[in-house]
Amino acid sequence: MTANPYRPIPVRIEQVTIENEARDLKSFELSFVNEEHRKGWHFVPGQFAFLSIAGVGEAPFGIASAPSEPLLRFTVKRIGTFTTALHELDRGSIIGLRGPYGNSYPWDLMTGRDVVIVSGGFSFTTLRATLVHILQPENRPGFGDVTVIYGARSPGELLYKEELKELEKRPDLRLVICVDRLNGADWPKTEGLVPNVLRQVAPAATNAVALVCGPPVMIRFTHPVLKELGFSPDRVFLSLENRMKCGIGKCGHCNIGPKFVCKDGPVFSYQELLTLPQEY
Amino acid sequence: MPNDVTAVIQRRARELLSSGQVVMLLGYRPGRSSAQPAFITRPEDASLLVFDQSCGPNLAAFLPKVKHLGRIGVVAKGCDSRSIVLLLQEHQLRREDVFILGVGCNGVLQDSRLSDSCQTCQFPNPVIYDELIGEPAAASGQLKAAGGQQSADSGQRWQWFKNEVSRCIRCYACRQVCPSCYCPICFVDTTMPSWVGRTTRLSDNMLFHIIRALHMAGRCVECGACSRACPMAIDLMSLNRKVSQIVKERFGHIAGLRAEEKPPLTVFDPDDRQEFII
Amino acid sequence: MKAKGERRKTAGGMRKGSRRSAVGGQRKAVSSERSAPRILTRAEFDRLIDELVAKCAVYAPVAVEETGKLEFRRIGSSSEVKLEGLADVGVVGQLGLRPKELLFPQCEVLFHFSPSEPGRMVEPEPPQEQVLFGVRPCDGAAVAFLDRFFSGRSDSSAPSDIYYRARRERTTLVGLACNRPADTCFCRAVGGSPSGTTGLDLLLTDLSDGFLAEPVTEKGAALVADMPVASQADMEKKQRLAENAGQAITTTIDTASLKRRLDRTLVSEGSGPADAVWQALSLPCVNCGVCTFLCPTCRCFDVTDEEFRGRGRRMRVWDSCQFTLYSRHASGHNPRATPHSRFRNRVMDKFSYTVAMVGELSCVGCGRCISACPNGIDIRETVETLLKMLPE
Amino acid sequence: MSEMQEFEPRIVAFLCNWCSYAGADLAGISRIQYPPSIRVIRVPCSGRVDPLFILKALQNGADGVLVSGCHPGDCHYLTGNYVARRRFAVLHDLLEFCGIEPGRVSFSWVSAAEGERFAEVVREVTERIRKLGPNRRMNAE
Repeated sequence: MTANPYRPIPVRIEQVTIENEARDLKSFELSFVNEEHRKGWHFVPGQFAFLSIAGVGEAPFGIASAPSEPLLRFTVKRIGTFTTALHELDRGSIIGLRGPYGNSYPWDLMTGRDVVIVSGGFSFTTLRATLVHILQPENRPGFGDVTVIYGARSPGELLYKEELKELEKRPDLRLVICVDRLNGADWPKTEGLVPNVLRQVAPAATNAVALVCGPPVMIRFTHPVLKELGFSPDRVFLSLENRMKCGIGKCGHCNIGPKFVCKDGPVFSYQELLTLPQEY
Repeated sequence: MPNDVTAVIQRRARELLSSGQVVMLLGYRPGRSSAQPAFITRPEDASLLVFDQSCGPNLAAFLPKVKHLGRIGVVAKGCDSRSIVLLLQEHQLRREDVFILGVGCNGVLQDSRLSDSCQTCQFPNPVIYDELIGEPAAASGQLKAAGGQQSADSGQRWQWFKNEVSRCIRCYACRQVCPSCYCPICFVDTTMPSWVGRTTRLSDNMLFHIIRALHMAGRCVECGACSRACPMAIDLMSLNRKVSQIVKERFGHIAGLRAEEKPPLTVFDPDDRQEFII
Repeated sequence: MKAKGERRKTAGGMRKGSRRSAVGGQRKAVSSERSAPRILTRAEFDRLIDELVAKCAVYAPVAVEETGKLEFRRIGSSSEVKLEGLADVGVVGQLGLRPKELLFPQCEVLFHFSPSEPGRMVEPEPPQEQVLFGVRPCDGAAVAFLDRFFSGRSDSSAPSDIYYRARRERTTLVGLACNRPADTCFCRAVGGSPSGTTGLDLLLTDLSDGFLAEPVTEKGAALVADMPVASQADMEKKQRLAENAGQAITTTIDTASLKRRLDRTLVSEGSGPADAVWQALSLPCVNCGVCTFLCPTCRCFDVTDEEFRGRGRRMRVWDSCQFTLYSRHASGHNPRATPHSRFRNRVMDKFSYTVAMVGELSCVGCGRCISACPNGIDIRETVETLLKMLPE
Repeated sequence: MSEMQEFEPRIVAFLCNWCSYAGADLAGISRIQYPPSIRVIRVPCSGRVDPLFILKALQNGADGVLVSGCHPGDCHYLTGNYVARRRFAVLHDLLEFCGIEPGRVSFSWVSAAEGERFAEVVREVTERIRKLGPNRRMNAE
């Protein structure tokens, strides 16, 4: 009997962290209830998984933790039926997990190259996983310069604030955190929209790979800037998040032309997206 | 050989488009299987238009979607014109948005039989128009008691209702073709909360059909578009006729007759009958 | 006289090869010694059905009173089956139950659960054996498409759909060749045939004084193994019927050219002239779900949970790309917000996307979407216009 | 039969904030006895009650629904209950047409001063539904 791809495995919520001032973003750190599930779980930063609450439903989320971290982390915005129910759960609750699904960021291509991470809002999750993975002492030498531009609307809306403050001190990372409006806050230091900040920071495009994840409007204005900076379409990678129901290329919802975001994505090169309808 | 009405519609469409009085002429063109809505924007395409008994779709349903283009000329049968009145009553359309080419209607054929809704039609002629094309049609419709299903026994009515709605596959064709269903988000599509389950089990189907019928109260012109669109041949017309009858008997209102009237469920009379209240 | 699964027309980039199902190990192609066509009289046919009814679920076309149409219903005896003249009407299950629903039900339970026992999800009982009689060759071809779509892919990113497979492995499809195709039929234009055997286990042809039964798989051969072998005259009669039926379908579509033209529009969306073509074509479309729900190859589903008094189930329910809700994110952003982009998605799926995905067109030419469209949209006309308006 | 006698209906009651809810309150304060069958949902006005709420309650396991608001002319928002009355009238007649048992859904006007009347309405509605038995037609199961 083949395993049922629709069957979630049980995980326990070990830690819940409120991430923003609006209190609609929470991080859930999960552990596996069964040891064999933990052993069988392998993923690469950039992949996603479905969280599942029996009686409520399922929804896909990017994995925000790196493979080296002991707990699986998902950062979830309260926006629909499922996320509202999830936000009501406390430590100790058992929920379901399906995955990991999708491709990942292009690790082969990134190896030996500079990495530029551009992210806005709460889509920073899989890019956090990517960053943590790159910064692992055993992994860091494999990459060139690492530049991260991460923006949110206001200081209170930035994810993983304490962690970011620590990362800012690292010499082997250029981390620019920006907000649309500082409103008198003393942190972060930069005010401005992500595409504009990217233009000012101007990371070198030669031998670099850019990873972009953010709301549709940020993506639209980031492309031209990357192009200006000299990034060719095959060096720009986007993580997309179309509506999806199954994660395994059957339910149809997440198609962009003949591609499914769940199995052919969620990461697409800009070059590939140019050959697909603009349905993301 | 185009019939007279078709010839006049073609000529007027050409004139209205050439003179710029309308930007689009919404009419019918023959399809391989049945007449299709036609969206004519060039005078030379006016010759595609036809009018005959296969012209079923209620074109008023398209008006809110194309009115942004400019003034629309529209071919309207009796029921279609009542839908236009309804849209005017509900401020979905302004009178100057449309130029109405009214046509008397002898009923729409479905599978070469007179469509169910047309068998009880009381308004075969347009109630509002800028021009009447052809001769008015004779009202031949017999007023059918709302639903031949009105058995005295609640259990039998239940069996009938259950049997009808249990066939529903929730394709929402009835909703999509209905000029009165213009809500940007239908109650079945809300997710917070999700009022109606996505399944086709009986209780979800019942919820959908009862609320759909209720939303038609005082708003259904009995054009029968929903009934003809239904791939499962659900007797939607009986439900529609019933709500129309309730509204007529209780509030003295007939849908889509006068643009200045208010929709009956948005107003009240202090003396409305309330025998059903404890 | 070996009955072969015919090859479907290939479009650009399409993989050639047998359409033998990738799902279900039981459906082995029939061996040559068992492939001889047989003859069934009506009495023998009735006996076969009654034998099967005693063993498993049997579905066959039945005239339904409320709708006045033929649909598949579970039958309890051969006397309920309407076979006389059946080969002369259009596709069965135009309304009502269609073969697709017996393999991919509109609502299907994935798991039962109880919220008091989080983490415990129980799969439903496996489906029972079923035999479908009177399946049209177009619907057989559609099942073969679904087999491929729902089967696992080699890259393992898309595992096999075990729910579909479970039903498919327990299903026998007995086809009935169309002697008189309806005027909405166009199977030949998309690589099928009114007497095609793709996806079927056994094909019957109504010879008016009996049925010719051609085994396609071992499963099908087993049903008629004890029937007399057909004569040369029977075979010739069948051949004539098949040729006449084939000639009745005159629509042709250059599917390879169509796919090339469609693929060119992918990049110019939003601004290019193709967008205007799609907008014009989609004007009469009201984005209801009739065409997709009736389509034998449309297979999209939503997953939904329900809970009632301490018992719950996770179900999958058909969904349609024509609905706004289909692609709308929880945030409200909708990648296919416009009606014409949804209309386009459906046509592209049929003639381009699934060719890229699994190597096959997903239009089998059954014509249900034509006869059921409330606004008379005819996919043949749509395709004709696209071939005319889009550059090669 | 004994099952029928023991059947204790679950009734969802949509009570308007200004009259019927206060009426229920008064019934409680006055220690007037009435069956413990109702589950109250307070709404700002009977005009807030969408027929969808009523049907959803029945689908989700209620055996009956009671909607109660201010007497005509007494609406806190002047005309909310008049408009609601039209809506309920259509719902009432349509449910009857569809064969949903008469009495599953009831409507009443109860003012803030009518504690005894509120208890009486609940008694009457409960009795009706007890006679009808459990709601099976509109039930999700």
